[in-house]
Amino acid sequence: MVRIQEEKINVQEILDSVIVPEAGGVDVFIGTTRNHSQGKNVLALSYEAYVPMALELMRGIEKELHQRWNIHKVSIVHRIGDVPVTEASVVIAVSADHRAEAFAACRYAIDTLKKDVPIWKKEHFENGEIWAENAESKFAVNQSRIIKTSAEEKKNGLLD
Amino acid sequence: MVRIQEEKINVQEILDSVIVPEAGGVDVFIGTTRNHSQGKNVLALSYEAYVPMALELMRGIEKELHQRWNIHKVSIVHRIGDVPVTEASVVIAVSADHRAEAFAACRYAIDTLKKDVPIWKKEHFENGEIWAENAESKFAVNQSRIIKTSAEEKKNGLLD
Amino acid sequence: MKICVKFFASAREAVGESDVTVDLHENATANDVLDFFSSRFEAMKQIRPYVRVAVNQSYVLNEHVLNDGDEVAIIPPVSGG
Amino acid sequence: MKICVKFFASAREAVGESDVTVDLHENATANDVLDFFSSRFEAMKQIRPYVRVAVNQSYVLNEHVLNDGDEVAIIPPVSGG
Repeated sequence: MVRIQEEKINVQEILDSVIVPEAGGVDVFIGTTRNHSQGKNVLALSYEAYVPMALELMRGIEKELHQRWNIHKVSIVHRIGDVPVTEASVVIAVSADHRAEAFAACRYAIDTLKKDVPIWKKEHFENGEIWAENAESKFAVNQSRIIKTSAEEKKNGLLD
Repeated sequence: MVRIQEEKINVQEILDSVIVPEAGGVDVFIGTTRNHSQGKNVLALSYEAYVPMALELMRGIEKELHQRWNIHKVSIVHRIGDVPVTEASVVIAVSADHRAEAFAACRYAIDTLKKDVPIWKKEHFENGEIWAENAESKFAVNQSRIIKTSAEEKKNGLLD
Repeated sequence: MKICVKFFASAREAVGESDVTVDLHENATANDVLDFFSSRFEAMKQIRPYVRVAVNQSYVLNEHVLNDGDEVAIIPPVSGG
Repeated sequence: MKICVKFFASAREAVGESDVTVDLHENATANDVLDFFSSRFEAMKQIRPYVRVAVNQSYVLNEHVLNDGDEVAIIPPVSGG
């Protein structure tokens, strides 16, 4: 199950969506909003998403998890709009026969989500606000810039 | 928080027990009872524990997690008595600033629990019942037997 | 050809709009869209090295050639999770 | 000396009791407790190679020397989780 919602995330519901009688374990990652960022107090947080593309990429992560690991079910739910401190912004649950696969797949899912899925968090401080940027995402931009550079060099006959 | 209980485990309650405003992520492992074991249908499952020792070892795991990883809070809850298929027998939750530490600590906790904590599961099949044995636990017995053998050899003057 | 461009987060604030339809020459690329807005908005020029471009909801390289009716999105570094 | 021995899971079923108090000689070890019950219960003899012994709720080696009033537990391979 893949979903983007404005409502508070119900973890039990997401857990129920991945538990099957054949599975022996579920790993769940819950991202919660923190009260500090870069040494400053965060007063409020809000998320926005490019919803259709974000859902498409989340479905892609779900599919990739099934291809790479022997798992039963995957759910990825992200909240948008205002998310109070301590509440969940994202919940990812993976059920599997063997816990090693549940842990590995869940970890891969959150890593990939943070790198690629078009969702943005705005942090509101006492003296202003800022769009947060995941380190993973900035790295991804650099990667595509490297690819671009090679492509340009190829076009310019520098590589073949 | 460390607890052994007969009641159904409320995952949200355990999650609430580890979420702090400073934490950015929580990893939760949920062990659920499976409807099959060694190729046979499991009709029912029940757990028993050596409760005071189990709680002592669970508190030990909690302490070890704090020593080894930079984490905020740990909760380990195990259910005993009858646990219907698909319901949680164990829930372990770890909150941390960085998800890598939450994942690693949570994984270590469930691995250690399955190896050492004196809790037993009886599986009821159509034609009988059996005390399950975690592979990790059998390996631990072998380890202590090896230690014992060295100690005996030392006592017997074979080693020094 | 008509290209619908969507802006998110810091990119939306840079141009002051969520959706803008631009008229571009045939064979225009994602790069041309970035040029178009960077030349008009200083804030867009500043974040340009850090944005990725998606066409019809897939990431593309900046050399990607656009087609009439494409939905182009300007994606600043994401911060979901 | 009096030693209270607790049995769990397959060990409990092997001896048919949860708690048994035995009278052992001074300096008796965990091993002596295992000997005592293995010689009386065939099922206990069979699982003996796989059990661990805890004294006052800590695992010990079989050579561990017991003291009067110790709580000894016979721990078959665990299956929690």
